[in-house]
Order: sequence, then C-alpha cells, then structure tokens
Amino acid sequence: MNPHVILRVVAKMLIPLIALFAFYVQFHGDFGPGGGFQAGVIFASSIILYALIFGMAAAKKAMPPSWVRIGMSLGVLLYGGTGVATWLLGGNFLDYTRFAPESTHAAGQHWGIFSVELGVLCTVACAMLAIFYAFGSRVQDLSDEDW
Amino acid sequence: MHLSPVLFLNIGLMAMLIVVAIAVVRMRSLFAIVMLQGVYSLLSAVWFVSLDAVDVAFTEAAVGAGVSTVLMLGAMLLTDRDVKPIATKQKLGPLLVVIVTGVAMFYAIGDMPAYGDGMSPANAYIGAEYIEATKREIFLPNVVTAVLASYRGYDTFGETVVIFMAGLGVLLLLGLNGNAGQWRAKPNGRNIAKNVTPPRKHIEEAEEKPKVKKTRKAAKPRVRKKS
Amino acid sequence: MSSISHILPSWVLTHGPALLVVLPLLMAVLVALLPSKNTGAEKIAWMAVLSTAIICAFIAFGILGQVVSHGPVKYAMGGWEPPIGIGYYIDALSAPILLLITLIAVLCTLYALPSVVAEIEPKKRSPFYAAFLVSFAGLLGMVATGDAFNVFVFLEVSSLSTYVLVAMGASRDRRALTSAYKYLMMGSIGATFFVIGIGFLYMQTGTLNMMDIARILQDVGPDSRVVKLAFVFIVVGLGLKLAMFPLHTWLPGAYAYAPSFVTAFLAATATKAALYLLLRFGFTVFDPSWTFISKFFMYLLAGAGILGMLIASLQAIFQNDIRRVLAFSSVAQVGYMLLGIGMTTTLGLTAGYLHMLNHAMMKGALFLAVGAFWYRFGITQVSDMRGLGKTMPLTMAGFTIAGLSLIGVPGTAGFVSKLALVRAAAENGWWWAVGVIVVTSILAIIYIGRLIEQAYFQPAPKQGAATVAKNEAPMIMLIPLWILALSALVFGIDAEWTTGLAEAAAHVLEGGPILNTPPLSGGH
Amino acid sequence: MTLEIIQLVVSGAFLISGVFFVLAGAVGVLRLPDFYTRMHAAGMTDTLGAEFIIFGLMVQAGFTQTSLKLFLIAFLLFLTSPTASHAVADAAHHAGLKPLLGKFRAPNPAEVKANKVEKH
Repeated sequence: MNPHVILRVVAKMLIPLIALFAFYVQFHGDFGPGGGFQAGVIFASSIILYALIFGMAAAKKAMPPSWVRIGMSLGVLLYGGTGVATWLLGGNFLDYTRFAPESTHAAGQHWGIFSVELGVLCTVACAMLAIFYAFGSRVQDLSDEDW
Repeated sequence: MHLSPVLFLNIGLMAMLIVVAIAVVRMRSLFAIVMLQGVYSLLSAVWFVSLDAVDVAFTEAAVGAGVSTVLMLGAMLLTDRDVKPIATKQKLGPLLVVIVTGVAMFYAIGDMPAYGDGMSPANAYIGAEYIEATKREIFLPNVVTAVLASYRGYDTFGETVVIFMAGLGVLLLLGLNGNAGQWRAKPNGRNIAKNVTPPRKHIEEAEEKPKVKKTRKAAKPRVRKKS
Repeated sequence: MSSISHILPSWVLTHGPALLVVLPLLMAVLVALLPSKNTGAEKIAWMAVLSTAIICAFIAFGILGQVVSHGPVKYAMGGWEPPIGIGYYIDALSAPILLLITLIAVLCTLYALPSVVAEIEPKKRSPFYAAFLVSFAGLLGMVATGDAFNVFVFLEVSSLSTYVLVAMGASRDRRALTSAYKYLMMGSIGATFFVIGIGFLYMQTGTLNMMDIARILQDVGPDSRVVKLAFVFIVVGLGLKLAMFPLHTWLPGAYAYAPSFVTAFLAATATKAALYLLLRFGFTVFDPSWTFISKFFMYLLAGAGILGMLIASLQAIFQNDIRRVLAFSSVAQVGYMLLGIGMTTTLGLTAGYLHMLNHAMMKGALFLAVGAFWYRFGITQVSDMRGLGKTMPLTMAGFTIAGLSLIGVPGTAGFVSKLALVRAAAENGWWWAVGVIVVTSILAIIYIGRLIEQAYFQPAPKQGAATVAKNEAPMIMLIPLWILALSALVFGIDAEWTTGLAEAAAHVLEGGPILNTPPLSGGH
Repeated sequence: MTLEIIQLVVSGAFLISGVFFVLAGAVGVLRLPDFYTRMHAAGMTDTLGAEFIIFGLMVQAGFTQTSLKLFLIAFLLFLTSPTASHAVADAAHHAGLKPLLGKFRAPNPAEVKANKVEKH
C-alpha cells in the first residue's frame, strides 16, 4: 500500500479547488485584490502540488513541458498582441479605449484589462512551472528522506 | 501620544521579521533557511495587510511563501543540505555595506512625511489622481488593477517579459527536463591554444556537489556543417 | 539623416519610440516559440533577429533625425499622458545612444551566425537568440523611457537576459557560470539600490515621470535629506551597472567568459546605457547646480574615474586572458567618461559623451576580433596570439586599428575624444587630470602593445612539423569587425558628425532639469 | 432583539471554546515532552481551535457572503490541517524519530499478529 494514501486522497480533493480558486482570483481581480500574477502563481502551485504528491512523470503527463514553453511565450504574445491590436485600431500602444471608443462605461478598458491579465496569468503560471520542472527533473525522485 | 493596537501589531510583526532574518543569517541548515524564508514571507504578507496593501500581501503570500519555497527546496535538493561556514573576514565587507545602507536610511527619516499622512506627496498627487480618474475613466472598483493593467500597463508588460525571461533562462541553462548542457564548444578551425580551460574536474568539484547521483549521458558527437 | 525620416512612413515615426522596444520584445517571444529540434529553426531565428535589428536601426535613425530637426520626441503609452501614464521621451541625449545600440546590434547579429554555431548547443540556439533580443529591447527601453520606474523595469529586463547570455558561455568555459552568478548578485544589488532611490524620489515628489520629478524637486529644493539619499542610492545603483571603479568587480569575469558576440554587444552597449541613465538622472532630473550634487560629481565621480583609469589600466597589463585585458581596459575607459562628466563643464560633458560613442565602436571591434581568434584557433590567452598577424592577417589588422584607436593614436576616434578630454581638463585647470590621461594612455600602449607584439613579431606556432596555416575568419565575421574598425578611423579623421551629436547632448545636459510638464488633466 | 442575543451567545461560546483549544495547543507545544505529543497539541490548534473561531465568526456574520467565504475557509482548514499534521508526523516517523515512551509499550501490530498466529 502506498504510504502517502492520506496525502493522495486529500490532494485529489484540493487540487481542483486550488485551480478553481486561481480562476476566481483572476476574474475577480477587477473587484477585489488579485489579478494575473497571483492567479498564475496559484494555478502553478496546484500543478506543483500534483507533481509533489503523484510524481514528476504524472505531472508532466498532465501538463507537458512543451506546453509550458509555448504557454510562457503565448502569455507575452497575448499582452503584446493587445498592444498591437490597439495600434491597428489607430491608438497608442496599449490604448484600450480603442476597443470600444463609443462606450460610456469604458468597456474598451475592461476588454483590454481582461486580455492583458489573461496574458499575465499564462506567462506567470507557465514560467513558474518551467522553473519547477527544470529543478525537479534533475533530481531523479523525491525520496522519503528528503522530506 | 495615541497608542493604537495596530501600532503594537506593527511593532510585533517588525520584531518577528527581524528575528527571522537574523535566524536565516545564522542558520547553517539550508532546509531550515528555506523554511524560515517562507515564514519571513508570510510575516511580511501579514504586515502588508496591516498597511492596507492587500494586493501586495496576496502576491507575497502566494509567491514568497508558496511557490518560491517549493522552488527553493527543489534547488536545494540539487546542492548541499548545509552551508559551509564563512570566514569572519569575508563577512565584514557585506556587513559594512548593510550598516552604511541602514544608517543612510535612518538619516533620511527626519525629512520623510509621516506614515499615513494624507497630504504627503505620495498620497496627495498622482495617487489621489489615480483614485479619482479610475472612477471617471475606467469604472473599476479595484484601483490597483486599473493602475497596474491600464495606467501603468506598459510596466506590467515589462514585468511579464521579466518573468518570461526567467522561464526562458531556466530553459536555456537547465532545460525543462533537467538535462543541463554537456555539449562542449569547439573552435571551428584547428585548436592551437595550449591551455584552453583548467581541468574540468577541478572546477566542477568547486561548483556543484550533486548528492543524488545521476546517470549522465555521454556528450553526443556533434554534427556541424562546414562553414 | 533627414532623408531616412522621409523614407519611413509617418505612422512608424509617430509610434517609433514604442515600436523600437516592442518589436524586439515580440520578436523575441516568436523566436522562443520556434521548435528547438529543427536545425532550420536557428537560421530563421537569426534572420528574425537580424531583420528586427535592422528595422530598429532605421527607426532609431528616423527618431534621431526628428530629434535633430524638431526637438524631443514624446510618446504616451496607453494614450495616458504623463504623469498619469508612462511617457517616452527621447531627446538629443538619448537618441544617439539608441542609434548606437541598434547599429551595434545589427553588426553583432551579422557576426553571430557562425560564432553561435561554434559556441552554443544546437537545440538552445533559437532560445538563445530570443534572450539576445530581450536584452536588446531592454537596453533600448532603458534609454527611450521618460519614466523613472519604467527605467527600472527595463533595467531588469535587460539585466536578467544578460545574466543568462553570460552564463551560456559555459559550453566553452565552465567559469562562465560563476561569473554569471557574480554578475547576477552584483547586478541585483545595483538594481535594488536603484529602485530604493526611485522609491525615495516617489516619497518626496509623488510622481514617477522624470520631468515631473524634476519640476517638483525644484520646489522641494536641495535641502531635503530624502532627495539627497535618493540621489546617492540611484548613483550607486547605476554605478554598479556601469562598472564604476570600485564597483566593477563583476565585469572582467562576465566579459571574459560570455559567448564572443555577447561580449562584444555588452561591452559596446550595456555600460553605455547605464552611463546614459547616470547622465539623465544626475543632470536632467536632479539639478546639477545644487551644491551636494556638483560636489558629488566633482569629487566622487571624477575621483572614481581617475582611480579606475589608473588601477584598471595597471591590472589590464598583468592579465593573461585577452578578453580580461580588454575588460579591465573597459573599466579604465569608463573612468575617462566619468572624468569628463565629473568636470560638469560643456567641454567635459562633450568629451565624456564623445568618448562613450567612440569607445563603443572600438571596444566592439576589439571583442569581435578576439571572438574570431577563438573561432578559428581556440585562442583565449595572450601567449597563444603568436603569429596571428600571419595566420589571420585581416582580422588582426582590424584588431590593430581598433587597438590603436583605444590607445589614442592621432587619426583615430580615440584620439579625438582623448584630445577633447585633455582640452576640457586644461580649461578646468585640472592639470593633474591631464597627467593621468597621458599616463593611462602610456599604460594602454603597454597592454595593447603586448597583444600586437605577440601577433606580429612572434613566429606562428608549430603544430606537428608544419606551422599553422593561414586561416582567415569567415567573411560574415570580418565585415562587422571591419565596419567598426573603419568607423573608428573615419570618425577619427572627420569627427564632425559625432562631435556634433556629443555637443547637442552636452547642450541638453547643460540646460539642467527638463521641466516642461503639461499640468494634470484632473482637478489639481 | 432575542435573535441578536442568541447570535451573540452562540458565537461567543464558539469563540471561547476556540480560544480554549488554541491556548491548550500552545501550552501543549511548550509542555509536552517529545515531537509526536507536541505535534498532537499543535494539530489541535490548527484544527479545532481555528474551526471553532471561524464558526464563531460565521455566526456573527449571519447569512451573508462573508459567512459563505468563512465556511469555505473552514472546509479547507478541515481538510488541510489534519493532513499537514499527518504528513509532518509521518515524515518524522519515516526519518526514524522514535517517540519518547514511558513504561507502557504500545504493542507492535506485526508482533501482535504473530502472537495471535502462535496462539492458534
């Protein structure tokens, strides 16, 4: 029997909750404390927890390292792309008002902030995972004495 | 002088921070140091809450106490469990720098605006303007998000690039699957230099002491086009 | 120059300042996305880097043209006018440095194609190019911005990528890792000091826009201790970045073990960008006419410059590694620039700024040549340079021209700026400084002469029975080397253009704090 | 009026019992002789003490969003803190830390089984 059965069971319950909380922090960032940075870190920590409990190989199956590399870049692209889109719409770099210039309640700003924060989430989560994978993969396995 | 409980709370937190910091410096066991750094982050997160900087506190708790502890542990597992003692002579220089910096900061205290002064420049000028303008121009309840993502969105773009670069740097130096570079650079022509590098073994011993022995792949023969 | 601003579409010119920084950043991300297993990817990556650098060079030319003809260029990020938002502000002080960085980047990228193949692991090449682009964009961002905190952000962007780039030299020499670590530590301390200084400035002024800070500081006056402390922290932080004499310890290791084209790029641009920031903060944000600032410049900065010139030149003589010789010489050359700035006179500032531009050219050429020596023969030590005059004549000739310019032989760019410096010192009555310049020039003759003597007056080494055959560096490495070496000659014979740029920059610096801030749109 | 009094009393009771457990845990950590017993006391602080305090706060908050959030926190604490205590104790056990034992020895399950087999 696996000695960490309690940890496994509890982690199985917690990991989806942590990931969900990350999205709460992400999308609630406009109203309360939070935003892309924090959400990205929390999301990464949910996968790191998975890797700690179920092993690196399982985590890499769930979130392949190649995705991590792509996700890291896509986040910055999304952020920069928002700026490029505002350029194409005729504004300055990152001038979100151009997304909805007629709006009376700054909808353009809301769209811009939304997309930008999503980019931050993507980059932060993937960069954290990249660092974790890089360090974690060099140790063959976390043995019990390492705890 | 009015003594509020918050003042005592702040003093207590600061005292704890100092104690933890000194403990980190004095410790030899890397494991304990990493754990204490997590404690330090958590304490500073609490302190940030008491300073009404909830967003900062949130970040500190998530990054400092959460992920970075795990990452530091992962890094620690690759090296040693203990720090070698440092000679007192080598400590003097950094100590001097720290003391001078600290004294310099105390020197400026006299001319700093009082804590929480509503009329201080940092609170009255652009800070107040942000609070006003967010209501008028962005319609978001959280001013911090408005400043971070819109007014100073370009800074955040830069910070995102910093994080991207950190990930890319790790990818370059370690590789995502932990296969650090065994590849050796060779000049394109004939090597006529007598002493190119000191014996490899020598440096590696000083640099890293992997506790967990890993089977290392032999360096692959390089395939290179003639140029 | 103005003709180039006509070629570029007006949209590019309007958004040029932002495009200059954002384009390399986005290209870096795209390059990082390239598949690493495919060998064709590195060619695509190289093409992307080269085209980005060329486009940026054109934009920088256009901006310089605009600055010269119409005055400072401004750009409001996100459409938020500063001080609410982040504003870019490019004037005659920063535009030449932007142009310098982009041109050096173009030349180094050309050179990089063969050199990266020899030095970097195949699957790491496209991310490596991406890191180079990030570093390039970071340097441009530092120079183009008019916002104090944005400077810090881009300082971090460029530093972080530079640490990685330096560490990538590990596949050649494992000491690159420890050097990069040392650089990381010193650089982080420098960045922390800088941001503490910015924090103090914000505490005192409540704003982060440089011109706005300058305006409010005029009201605050020089007596506030917070302002004094902010100044000291910013100067120390930038001093670490620009390798001011006692804070230069990271530089020799970082330059000696980084991949060759990275060394050339860094030596020609990174310290220059930091030096620009020192000028920007010291002269146009703070008021140089305040006693403590002028005293600080005169005693500490000029003093550090003089000490650096003497000690680093002496150290350079005793180095065995060619790149360490050149690295210590860089510290000494930074000393020349600091001496010029420390005089705070028109002539001194012009000389310092001119030396900054000229030094970038000649140090770039020198490091490119040293990289070519390694590329063909694996040479890193001075003693191994024997017979290079015969085995690599063209490369060595380029090296020699740049080396002579570094010494300050008449007819080279180095002579022009050293003469200007001597003239400025004489005008100031600093005869001892003139003496030090002469002494360090003699020291430069010794350390450069040592290299040239090895190359031309020693026989080529034998391998087996035969002497080593002639093996010139490939054309694509020679071209950038010779462009830089020739520019060191051309600007030595006809220095009108560079001197004009330096004079314009000195004019900006002399004007003191730049105050023309539009009032806030809000109710204040 | 009466509802408020009930609310006050109930939440007060919860808070006081929470504080009691926290105090008991703190005293226990200081007074108990070895790692495992201290772990037991510390686990008490985290789980029972914190839970009771949160329940007290929930009663104070009434039927609002705050009390829902508090409930979620209580739920997460209920899951995590016993697990954390377990993980720490388990790690200590694996690392070979022997509990400090008095005269009474807990029977080793394997030996008990072996004895039973022998008897039959």
